[in-house]
Amino acid sequence: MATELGMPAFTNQSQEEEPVGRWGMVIDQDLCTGCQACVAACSMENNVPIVGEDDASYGRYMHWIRIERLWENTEYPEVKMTQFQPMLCQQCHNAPCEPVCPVYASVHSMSEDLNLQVYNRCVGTRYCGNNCPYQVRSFNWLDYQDERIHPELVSLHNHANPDVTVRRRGVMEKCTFCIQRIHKAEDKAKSEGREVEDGEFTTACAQACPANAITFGRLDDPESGINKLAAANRSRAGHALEELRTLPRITYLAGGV
Amino acid sequence: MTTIAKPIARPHGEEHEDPRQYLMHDPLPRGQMNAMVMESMHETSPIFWLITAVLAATVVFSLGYEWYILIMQGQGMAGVTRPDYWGVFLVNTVFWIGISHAGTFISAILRVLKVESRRPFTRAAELMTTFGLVQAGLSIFMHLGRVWLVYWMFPIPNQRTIWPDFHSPLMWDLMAITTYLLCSTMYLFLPLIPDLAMARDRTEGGWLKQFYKILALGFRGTEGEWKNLTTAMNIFAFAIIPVMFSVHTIVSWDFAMATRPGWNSTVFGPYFVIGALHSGMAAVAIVLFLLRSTMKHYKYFIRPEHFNTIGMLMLLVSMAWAYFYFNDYLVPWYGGDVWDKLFQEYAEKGPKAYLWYTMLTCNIAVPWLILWNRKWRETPWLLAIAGILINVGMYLERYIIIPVGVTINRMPFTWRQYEPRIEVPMTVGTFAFFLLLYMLASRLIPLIPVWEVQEGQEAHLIRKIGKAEISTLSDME
Amino acid sequence: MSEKISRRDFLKLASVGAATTAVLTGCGPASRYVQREPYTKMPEYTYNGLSTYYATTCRECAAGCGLIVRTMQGRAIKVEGNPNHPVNLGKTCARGQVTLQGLYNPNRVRGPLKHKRGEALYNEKYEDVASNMKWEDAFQVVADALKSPAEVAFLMGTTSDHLFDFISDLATVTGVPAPIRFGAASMFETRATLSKAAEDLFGQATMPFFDIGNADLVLSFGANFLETWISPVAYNRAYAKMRRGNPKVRGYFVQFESRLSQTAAKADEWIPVPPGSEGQVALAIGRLVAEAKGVTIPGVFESVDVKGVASAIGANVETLENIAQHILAAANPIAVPGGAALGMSNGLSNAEAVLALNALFDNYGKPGGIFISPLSPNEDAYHRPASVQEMSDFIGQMKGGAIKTLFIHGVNPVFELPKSLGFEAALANVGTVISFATFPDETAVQADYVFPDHHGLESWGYQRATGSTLSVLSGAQPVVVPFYDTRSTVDVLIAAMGLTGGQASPFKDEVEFIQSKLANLISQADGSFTAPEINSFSAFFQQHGGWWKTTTDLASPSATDALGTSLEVSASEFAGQGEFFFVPFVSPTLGASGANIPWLQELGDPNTTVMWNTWVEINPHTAEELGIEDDDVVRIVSETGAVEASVYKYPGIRPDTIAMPFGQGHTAYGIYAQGRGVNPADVLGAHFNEAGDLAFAGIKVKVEKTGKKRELARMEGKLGVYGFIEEK
Amino acid sequence: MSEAITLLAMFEDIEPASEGVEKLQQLGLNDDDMNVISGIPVKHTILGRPAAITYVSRIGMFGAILGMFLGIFFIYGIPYFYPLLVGGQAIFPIPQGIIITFEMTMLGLMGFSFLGMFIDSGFPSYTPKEYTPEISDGKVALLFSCPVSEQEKFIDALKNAGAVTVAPAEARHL
Repeated sequence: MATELGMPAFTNQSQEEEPVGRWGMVIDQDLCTGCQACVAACSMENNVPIVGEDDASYGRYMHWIRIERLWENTEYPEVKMTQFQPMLCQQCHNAPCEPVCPVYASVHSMSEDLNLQVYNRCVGTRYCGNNCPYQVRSFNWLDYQDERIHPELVSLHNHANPDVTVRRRGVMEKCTFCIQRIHKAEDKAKSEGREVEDGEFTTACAQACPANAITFGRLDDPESGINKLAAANRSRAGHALEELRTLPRITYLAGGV
Repeated sequence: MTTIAKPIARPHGEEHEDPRQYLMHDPLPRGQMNAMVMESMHETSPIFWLITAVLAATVVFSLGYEWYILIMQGQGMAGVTRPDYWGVFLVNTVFWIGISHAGTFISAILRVLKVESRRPFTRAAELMTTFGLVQAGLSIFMHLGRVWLVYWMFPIPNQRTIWPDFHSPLMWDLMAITTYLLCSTMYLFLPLIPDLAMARDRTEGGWLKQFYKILALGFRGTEGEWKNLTTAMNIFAFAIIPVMFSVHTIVSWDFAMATRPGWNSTVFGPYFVIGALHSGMAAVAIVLFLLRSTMKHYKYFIRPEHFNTIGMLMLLVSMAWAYFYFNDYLVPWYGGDVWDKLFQEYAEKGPKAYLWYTMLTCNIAVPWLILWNRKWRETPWLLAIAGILINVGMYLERYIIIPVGVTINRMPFTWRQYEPRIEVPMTVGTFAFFLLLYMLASRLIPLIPVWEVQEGQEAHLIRKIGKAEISTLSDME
Repeated sequence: MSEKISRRDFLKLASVGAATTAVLTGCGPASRYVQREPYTKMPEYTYNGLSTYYATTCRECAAGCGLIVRTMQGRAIKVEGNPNHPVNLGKTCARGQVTLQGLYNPNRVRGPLKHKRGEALYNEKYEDVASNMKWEDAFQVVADALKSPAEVAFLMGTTSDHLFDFISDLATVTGVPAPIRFGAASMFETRATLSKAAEDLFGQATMPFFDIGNADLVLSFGANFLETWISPVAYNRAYAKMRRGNPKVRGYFVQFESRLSQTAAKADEWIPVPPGSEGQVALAIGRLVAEAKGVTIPGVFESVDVKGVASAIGANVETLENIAQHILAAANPIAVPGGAALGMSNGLSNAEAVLALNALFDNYGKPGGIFISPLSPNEDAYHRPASVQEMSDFIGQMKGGAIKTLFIHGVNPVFELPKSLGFEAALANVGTVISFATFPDETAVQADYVFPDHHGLESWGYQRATGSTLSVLSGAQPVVVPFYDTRSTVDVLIAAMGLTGGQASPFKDEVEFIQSKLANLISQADGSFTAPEINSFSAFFQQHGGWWKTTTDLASPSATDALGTSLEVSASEFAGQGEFFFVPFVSPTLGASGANIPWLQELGDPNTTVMWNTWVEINPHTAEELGIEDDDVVRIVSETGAVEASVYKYPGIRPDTIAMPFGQGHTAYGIYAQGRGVNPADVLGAHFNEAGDLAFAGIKVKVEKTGKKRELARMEGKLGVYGFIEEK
Repeated sequence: MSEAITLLAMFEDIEPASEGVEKLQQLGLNDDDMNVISGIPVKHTILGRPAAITYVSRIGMFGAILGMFLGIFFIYGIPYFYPLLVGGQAIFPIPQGIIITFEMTMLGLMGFSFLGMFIDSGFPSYTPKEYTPEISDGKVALLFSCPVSEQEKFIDALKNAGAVTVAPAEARHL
């Protein structure tokens, strides 16, 4: 049965030849201006809550995508900031977050080759967050969206996206590659009896990015935009923390060169 | 036989140490020992009940009420945050599981090795195992974000016939801890049966009589019953040792399996096991000191010789721990992986460095300085202090590995410090709960396995060979 | 949009529904109202149905980006960029994305109300005060004011151009004075200086258009065009094009600025120059380039002493020579003036020096060079917002009591103008202050009447888009029915004119007025669309989100002799005795007016990653000298005032400079804005440059320790970013 | 033989008790008709009695096998019926299998040994039994049944062997 589903029997999949993957993203750090449009877009699309100043300053911000920057040199006047780096779930194929979940709340989607986070399965062991080398999983430490605790949200919730669950306390969440948009596009394609084409839709962050630093598309289509882009910039292309061999689905194009 | 161990004239007088300082050579009639144990259970001072009340109140408020808050408000009441997803609750878990290891170690391993001086305090240690595991389990539940759904981790086809995922170290952990808890409880109960029967025979009426009667299961002591009992105890003594090792190894794997710098280490398994014994032994020393100084007549049962034994084990384990810690430290340090180096540097030079130094002092310096001397080993209060310090050190060790260690990950942008919040009262609560259980137990069940003591005394004798009196052991088992 | 019910009606009906569920279950009308519940309370097994998409225009700033708003069952769900819109081509900035949180903000003015000046518009629990007027009475109030047209004044924001046109027409008809427009954004963009410089050099007071996208070398003199400058989305796109548009050449980018701004962070070279020296630097570079070219030094560059400039900015001559070499190597270089460089006493000459540099590059009207922004359709001339000097003149009028009634729409001068100008005090001499504010901001609090206008997403209108190569008239239409009992200001004025007894408005309502403004576009050629008659045309106009020419009409600047005329760039003067230059800048995430939007507050500033508060950027070395640590609260004392804020030891700033973001420090404006951070405008003095723009960077301040400490909410972990080992 | 009587002989210590056993055996009493009740386990060789048969270990073995199969089911059966893929892990992993199987085996072994102890000794039983509390005070009781006609001879024999008392044992509530 397992093998019928095309699943590895007694071997670890990562020991076989690398699967291509289905959905991917290319982020050009040379173009990213750190403008935070992607963060805002993601939060509005996915009902990501705000946590307020105190919790935010303690590191509990819920951003599904954050823009990192470090310092290459802090000595004035040779000060140099590293290129802005949007950091979001890399949708690893060998996701370290998945096997450690005791209740299958963090599983791998075989059809989309994405890391799924099943909110209503999550019991909140937070092992996945601990085990994510990219630290892109955010936990609902408190009921940030409960209108009884935050009455000011009653009117704000009018713009909540009906396609995305509003999470309550005690569950882990993370970037989903806007899976609700993926499904919408796939349903449409299915009803028209065709495959989803590359560029037919895109994620909220890629859609907003003013500098077009983020590109989303089909990984398994050699003619797709992201594959072309990565090929054209092979010298700059790379994965985050490649040495861990998590096989991320996001390719970063180095900036400043 | 008992008749042989009568006092005999000693030609060279004082220069011979009196063999009767050893419990096994200082036998009392069984009936008298029974009476002493029963009395120690029944004679309680008001201070005892006062302390019990205080502990109970602490449990209710700082464990019960705070936990209610935690559940209703969410884990945010605790100090956990990104990247410190794990906090003090898991420190407590590891710590209590560590404490629980002493019981099995002493009662199983020493029983298998026929170390005679174990006899009077096996049960005291086994109780620590059971009650410690209770605290460990509670701490895991406190840690969960949605503890009301914890049954999703049980191996039953819960919602939509989804079973738990046995790929996850947490599931191994669950299985191991459950096994360990069940088995150690049974193992606690088996040798208790004859003593319960004894207590039953010495209790007149009242609910206590019923209590003992029910628990004693109608044990009389016929040959068949003894045979079954000893067989079962032997099976347990051998089988529970690998379980004990597996439990703490698996606990360590919760960390070692993670793709985190500093955690992903192959030595973690034995390192954690030894750490567990380190804190466990020390805890036994503390408990023995408390029992000896609070319980009536226990000065007869628990003697310097036993502290000596414990002390030697503590010293031994402390050296082993140092060895493993050095392993765990040296290899990444020499290997020079940048993340591992940062992990170590953060512990040594980071804002929490003082914890690191305290840990090393308590875990290595203290035992090595105090426990090398037999006189000091046989001084109960000194051993108790050493035990307390070692436990502090071991707690800090876990604290450094978990909340301090997780600060260092491969995304420096997220490095933050962790400060416990509601964990503090709840940790106090677990300690109070442990003590409370122990104190109540000390009123209900004989903490001294009288029949084992007697068995030992039957088996011991002093023979005069040449000029010296040699204490020997006859094989009766 | 069919249902025409207000929130309050809905509540009534909902309660009825609750009372008689049995009857109403499944009934069409009832379910229609019930759908207004937010989806957070959605019953299980509910199918979402289909979304409706409406094209409209973003009103968060004056850029006029086209939006497509996804609505579902009468609620705006998501903002997306309009892919066909020439300004943003389907992209949005963060402020555009969260404009929904303005629409559904917990604190809005819910209806027309009269209140005592200074009284808050919500209680301690941030519950809005109820509307206490009927709109009919509101019309009467406005009408009474309009009866004496000479004594009224209109103060407007930089958005909603249709309202501006309406009032301008009103001015010609009824003789009310022409409206004055102002905005903090334009204040920090120093638009007046730019257009004055353009006037001096091109003989045309206009907004220059900098074709960064086609340049391969960008020298930006303080222009923070990646943050909030003029049209952020368009310039972000241009930046991307400059970097990667040409696969062979990656554009090179040098930023001259006293602090490492978000824009400077993306530059290949950041030259930290002291505020006000940018013009000098430009001239020096020009001279070096001319020398390297071997041409005769143009008059404008003759007088400059390169070594002196180099030492003045603390750099060595090689740095400037390298840049000169880059310029020579570049095919089409461009120099962009802006930001703090122009907000100086010598701001105008700075701007002109930089434009002269472009003349040396000979890129006027060439790709990758400088153009004159095209006028929008139905625009007669470039109307720039009032400079702060003009505002202070206006405040003078108010003080003088010449103004009996002041109408304020879409601007928050009490917060945005420097305290030293005394706008708030001047309001005392104004008989009646009528605010059309959507949000309970500081100015609305100081008004006698608040007649709330719709939120941008609830209203009709159009916006003249800047920052595009095309001539664009961006159209706005309601995407949802008004959430509260608000009225479009145009409608209010139309109704009021009917009541004055004087001349009634020729228009039935706002839409009719807008159609009248579109009428002349039907006949125009090379438009994005056309239609036989006005109704279908305006329908298309809303559907496409605007109307624009399909062919660019960027005008080339009439090449005057920018190089010949000798230009004296005087050293900038600084007011105040302090030892530090003070550089206020518009917060890249909040913008000038985003403080009431929760998600903007939670966005980390790109450079400091600080959220939710105001910080002071101080160079670590300076902080060490002053004995200041991170998060220490310091007092910034200028000649006119003082503010207290927490310190961020920021490596990317000159040791002699401190900087502070503008946007926080509200005393009203809702639950998310009030009492957060401080407003740097409180320490700015009333000093202007030759063009009348505020010399906001032209002051020096003292830094005093307060001994207090207040932790800044930063997204970054300090341990990892700045190291965990204490060097002591 | 004719109707039997159950007697309970009390001894101060093990040695006389073992002699008593010997006497009874000499008097031709079957080993199954006597039983020694003591406060501590006494090896059967000391008493010169046949080894008591216990099934505890066998029941334990059975439990171990049962547990092992349960463990194998957990780790391989469940993913077979409900396959869910997690990153980088095989559906049927061997190392995890070893861990889970080990734990379950041990649990089965010990759980069933415990149970076996109950079953084999007929615990819990609260019915009246021949017993006296002195036993848990260190005395050793020799419980045996002999024909009524010959009880005198048995009693004398045990008295000689050093029995303190030899009295008809009446079953009493423990």
